[in-house]
Parts: sequence; C-alpha cells; structure tokens
Amino acid sequence: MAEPGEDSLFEAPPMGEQERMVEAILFASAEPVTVAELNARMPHGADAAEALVHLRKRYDGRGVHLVKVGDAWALRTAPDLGFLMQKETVETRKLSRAAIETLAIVAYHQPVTRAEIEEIRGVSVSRGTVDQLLELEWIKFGRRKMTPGRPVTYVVTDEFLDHFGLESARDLPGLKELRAAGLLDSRPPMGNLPAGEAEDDDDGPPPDDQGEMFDE
Amino acid sequence: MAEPGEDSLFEAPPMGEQERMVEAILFASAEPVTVAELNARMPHGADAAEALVHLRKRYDGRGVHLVKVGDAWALRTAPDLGFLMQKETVETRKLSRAAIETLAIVAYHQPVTRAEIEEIRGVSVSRGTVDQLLELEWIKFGRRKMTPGRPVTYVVTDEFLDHFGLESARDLPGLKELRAAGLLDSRPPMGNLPAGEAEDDDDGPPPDDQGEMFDE
Amino acid sequence: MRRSFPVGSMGEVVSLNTVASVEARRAAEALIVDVDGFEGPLDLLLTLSRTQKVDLRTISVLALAEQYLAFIEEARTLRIELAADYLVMAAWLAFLKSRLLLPPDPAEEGPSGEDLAAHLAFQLERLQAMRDAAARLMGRDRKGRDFFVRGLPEGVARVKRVTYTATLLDLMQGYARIRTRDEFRPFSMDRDRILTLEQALDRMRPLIGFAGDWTDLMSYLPDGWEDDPGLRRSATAATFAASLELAKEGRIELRQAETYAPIQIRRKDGDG
Repeated sequence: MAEPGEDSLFEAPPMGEQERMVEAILFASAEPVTVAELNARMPHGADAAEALVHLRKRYDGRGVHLVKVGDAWALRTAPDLGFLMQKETVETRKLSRAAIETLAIVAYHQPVTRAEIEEIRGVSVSRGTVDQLLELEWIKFGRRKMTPGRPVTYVVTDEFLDHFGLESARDLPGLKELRAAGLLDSRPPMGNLPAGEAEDDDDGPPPDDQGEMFDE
Repeated sequence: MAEPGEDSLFEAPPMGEQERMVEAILFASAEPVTVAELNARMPHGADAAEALVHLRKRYDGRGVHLVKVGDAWALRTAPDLGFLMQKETVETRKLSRAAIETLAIVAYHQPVTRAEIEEIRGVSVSRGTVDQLLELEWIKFGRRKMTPGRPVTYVVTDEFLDHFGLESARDLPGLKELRAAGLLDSRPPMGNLPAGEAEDDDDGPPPDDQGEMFDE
Repeated sequence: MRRSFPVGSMGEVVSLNTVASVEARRAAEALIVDVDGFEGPLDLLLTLSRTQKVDLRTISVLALAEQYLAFIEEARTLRIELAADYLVMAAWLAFLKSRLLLPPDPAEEGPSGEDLAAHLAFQLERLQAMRDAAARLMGRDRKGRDFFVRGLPEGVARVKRVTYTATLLDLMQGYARIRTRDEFRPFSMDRDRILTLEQALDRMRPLIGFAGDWTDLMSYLPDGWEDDPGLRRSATAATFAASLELAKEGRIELRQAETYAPIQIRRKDGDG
C-alpha cells in the first residue's frame, strides 16, 4: 500500500482497512496500545476507536480476545484456553499475605496513603511490601494528599488492570457491594484506638477523593 | 486425523474449538509451532493440521496472516502493513553553539572556506558541525577558492534564507546594527571597536572578506 | 450496648463473660502456638472473632475483648514475648471493656464505649472485606497464568527524527559573540602584523654596531612597516622596548630632546 499517510490527507482508508491496521498494530504489541497511539500510527483521518468496535466484534468468541485495559487495548488469549499454555506460563513470585492485602486495599481505596493502609490492616506496612508491589508495577505513586504532611498516595496501574484482566478500577469485583456496605468509607478512627499508627493523618481521604475515582 | 479408537473415551473438541486453540497457541508462542507440537498440546483427538487450514482461511486478507515457517506455523502481521510498525517521533532541538557560530560565519563571510571559519572562530570546526549544517540544507558548497589547494567554500542556501526569514544574505543585520541592538556592546579593554567596518583596520579578518560578500 | 442492659441483668453479663472466657482461653491456647503467624493485633482479633460464629456486624465486642485478653494472659503465663502493639491493644481492650461494663461517667469526654466498640467492629469487618476482595482478585483470570500476551511481539521501530532550529537572533548573537571575542584573543593572522620584542632585538643587535652616532630609533623599524599605521605602531613599540633592553645591557644609550621629540640611540663606547 503506497504511503497512505501521504495522499490520504483528505480521505481516510476504508473502515475495513482501518480494522486491519488496528489488528496488525495490536497483534504486534505485547503491551496495550492506547487509542491515541493507534490514531497516531494510522494514516491521517483514521478512526481507531470505531475500528476497535468492529475488531472486538470480530474476535468475539475466538481463541484471542480484544480487551480493554484502562485507556488502551490489547489482544489476549481467551482465558478458557489457559490450560493449553503451560509452556507460556510465567511463574510469578508468590506474594506474601501482606502484599496481597495491601494490593487489594490500594485497589479498592485508591488513592490511599500508607497510613491509611496501616489503619485498615491494623499493622504497619513494611517497606518491602510496598516495594514489591511497585516493582511489579501493580501500584504506583498517585498525587499527594492535601492533608498535613502532604503524604504520597498509592494507586493501581494499568499493568495491574492488565494482569487481572480488568477494564478499569471500577470493574474490581464486589466494588459496588463494598461501597454500599460502607466498607470503603474512611471513617476516622476513634481517639485512642490503637490499631494502626494513623495518628497524624488518620482520618483517611476526604470522602470525595474516593468518589472522584469511582463515581464519575 | 485423530487416531480413532485410541482414545474414544474423550471426544475431540469440535473443529471450531480446535481452531480457537490453534489460534491461541500460535498467538502466545514466541516461536513458530509445528503441527506435531500443536497436536501434543491440544486435547486428544484434535487435528491441528485441519484446524490450521480453517484458521488460515479465517485470517486471509486480515491484518494478520497465518504463515508457514519451515515446517512450523506462526501468525505474522500482514507485510503490507509494515509501515505501521514504525513510530516516528520528531524532536526539535536547539542548534548547538558551535553550529550557530559556524552558520553565522558562513552567512556573514560567504563564500568562506573551512580554514577561514576556523580562523574567525578561533577554534577548529568539527566535521560533524559542517555536516549537520549541510544536512539541514542551511549551507552548501560554493565555488572553490582560487588559492593554493583550491579549497571548497561554503555559502548559505535558500532554505537558510527561508528559515530565518531573510530575502537575501544581504539582509543580515550588519555589525553596526548588531552593535545598535546591543549585541556587540561588550567593549574590549583597549577601546578598540570590534571588527568595525574598516574604521579601524588593524584587527579582525581582512575587511575585504566582508566586502566581497556584500559588495558584489 | 451497655445502656441496653437493664441493671438487673448484670449477672447475666458476668456469666456470659465467664463462658466466653472459658471458650476464649481454650481458643487462645490453640492460637498461641501460632502467634507469629498473625499480622498484628487486628488480625488476631479477626481470627478470634471467628469463634463467635456470627456475622461480624453482630459480633460481641465485649466477648471479643475477653478473648483477646485471655490470649494475652495465656501468652504471658507461657512467657511468650509479644510485640508491643499486641500489648497496646490489650490495654486498650481492657479500657474498652471497663467502658462497656461501667456506667458512663458524665464528666468524661470523648466517644462512648459503644462508639469505640462499633468502630472496632467496623475495622474488623473492613479488614475481612479487604481479605475477601484480595482473594477474589487473586482468583481472577490472570495474565501469564490464564490468559497470555502476544508471544512474538514485533517491536515498533522508533524512528526518531531530530530537527534543529535556530532563530535569527541566535545567529546574530552567535556572530556578535565571535566578533566580540576577537578583541581578547590574538588571531594567528594578527601575529603577522606585529613585531615582537624578540624580533626587534634580533633585528637591532647586528645593527647597533654601526650606530656610533645618534640615530633616530624609527630608522630601525623594518622596511615597509612605517607605511601601515598598524604595523608601525607595533614595530615602534617593539623597537623601543628592545632599545630599553639593550640600554639595560649597557650596549646603547638613549636620549630624547623633549616630550614627543624623536628618540635617538647610540652605541655605548668602549663596548667593542
């Protein structure tokens, strides 16, 4: 195909062609690719978002699926065929209980400070636990909290979403129920309650922080 | 065809299912996979060879092709979409000081030899600097000098004039204007005006260099 | 909770406590072996709460406090060292227990025993909820285990094109910089146009032998140099400096009739 970028200044390639292009780009990449990047790589005037809709339909029920990861898209093998892939299985380091719980707390309470994690777990969070999750690129630093000391917060990453097959943090299992039960509220701990050493910024995120993340 | 009788306890999955399996295996595999290996990885009674025929047809004309590599199979992006596998990033950088000075000398003194540029700058001019300016098409080779060795000269290009918004090299502000603009105001200790236009001819390059350029 | 108990039912509460204590003691004995397995006091409380076999929302915090305190007691008798936060929790639970059992002191401020108990129950429930969520999360189809990425990714060739830019001002400033710099730096070609002290000395030494009479210093300038103002200036300065040098060596004498008058030199007699 001759330089589509060149002479397509006014005419985008037909949608079928755009679908092929999106397919090729996603096939070539192990990492999710954002719509913006797809558009940037495709000829002028292409509409990757629409092509993705068609492509998703095409791969429906196939051995490979088109999945959404945050703002990006990726092709992944269908989970029901995992049994065929012993060869490809990557042995992940076994996570400690502390790490697993911390990860869940970050995912469900994000953005969350270390003090808040400690408040919830009732025990101090070791550096190694957080480091391990950072290293796995499952959590990352979020913006600082506007509370005294401006503590850093943690949020989950797109890699986390990708790993656990989630489209967004909103799709975390049981999120709605937990919210409805008030278990994601950050109630200020009472006075001298000893659990966690959350004395300074003990009172968790302002509730709208949470809302900001999941409510929109 | 699946060895019949050997294991009829389990029925081979339907061909559509086998096709999915082959698709997933080929997608996830880092290397082309032989039919024998496909069969080994798929459930008993499966017929990878036949599944491959179906799969190949399915990918016909798509952004991804099923290709045979030796006696093994692999999914590859369609060759005509190779141009998508490039990502061009354009980075604009500021021209280095050496390049700016060299360019300025060429502009003010053209046609000028490399030796003359070095004389004026007082330091040697690296090949890379000149090459960079040639590549940018801001300078080009002028006529050879009628001096021993007949060295090549450099002159500025139309591209140069275009970039700097000049109609001709004559439009370059003269030293008087530079001085008026405060660009030449650092007075030397002896009170000599720098390289004035012939008002004091005991320093700087021979004034006719300048003249040759702007007077012809 | 405390307020809902009629005064007459205090005995019931006590007996309930006793039962709880016995159970708690037994549970504590089982748990004590595993004390290192707990992730802090809240975790231990959560484990203890399971013995109540009720929903965490309806848990008896009082009974739980009893259990916990029994656990700590048991650990103490077994001389097991517990981390400080377990003991802090024990102290706090003892305080909570007294708050729950005793009538409220109107002078006392802060949250009531019920509030504290409710919050502890909330904490336990929240921790349990996070544990369940974590388990569900880890049980999901996971990349590299249940679903897989492209095994043969084709790298995107990053074609980096660098363009350079400069403004006319850059150009002018660059040029101005060079021309200004000239003033402080001798050009190699400048050297062609000056006479150095050494050169003047070399030139004068063989000549002064003939200078028996006073002669104008300017006559020692190299041929042609007096015509060019720049060259003349340099040659004059060098020749004059050279003559001073020769005078210092005692080889010549200098004189000048008046200010701005020509300088004259003469070989010093007796010098051979």
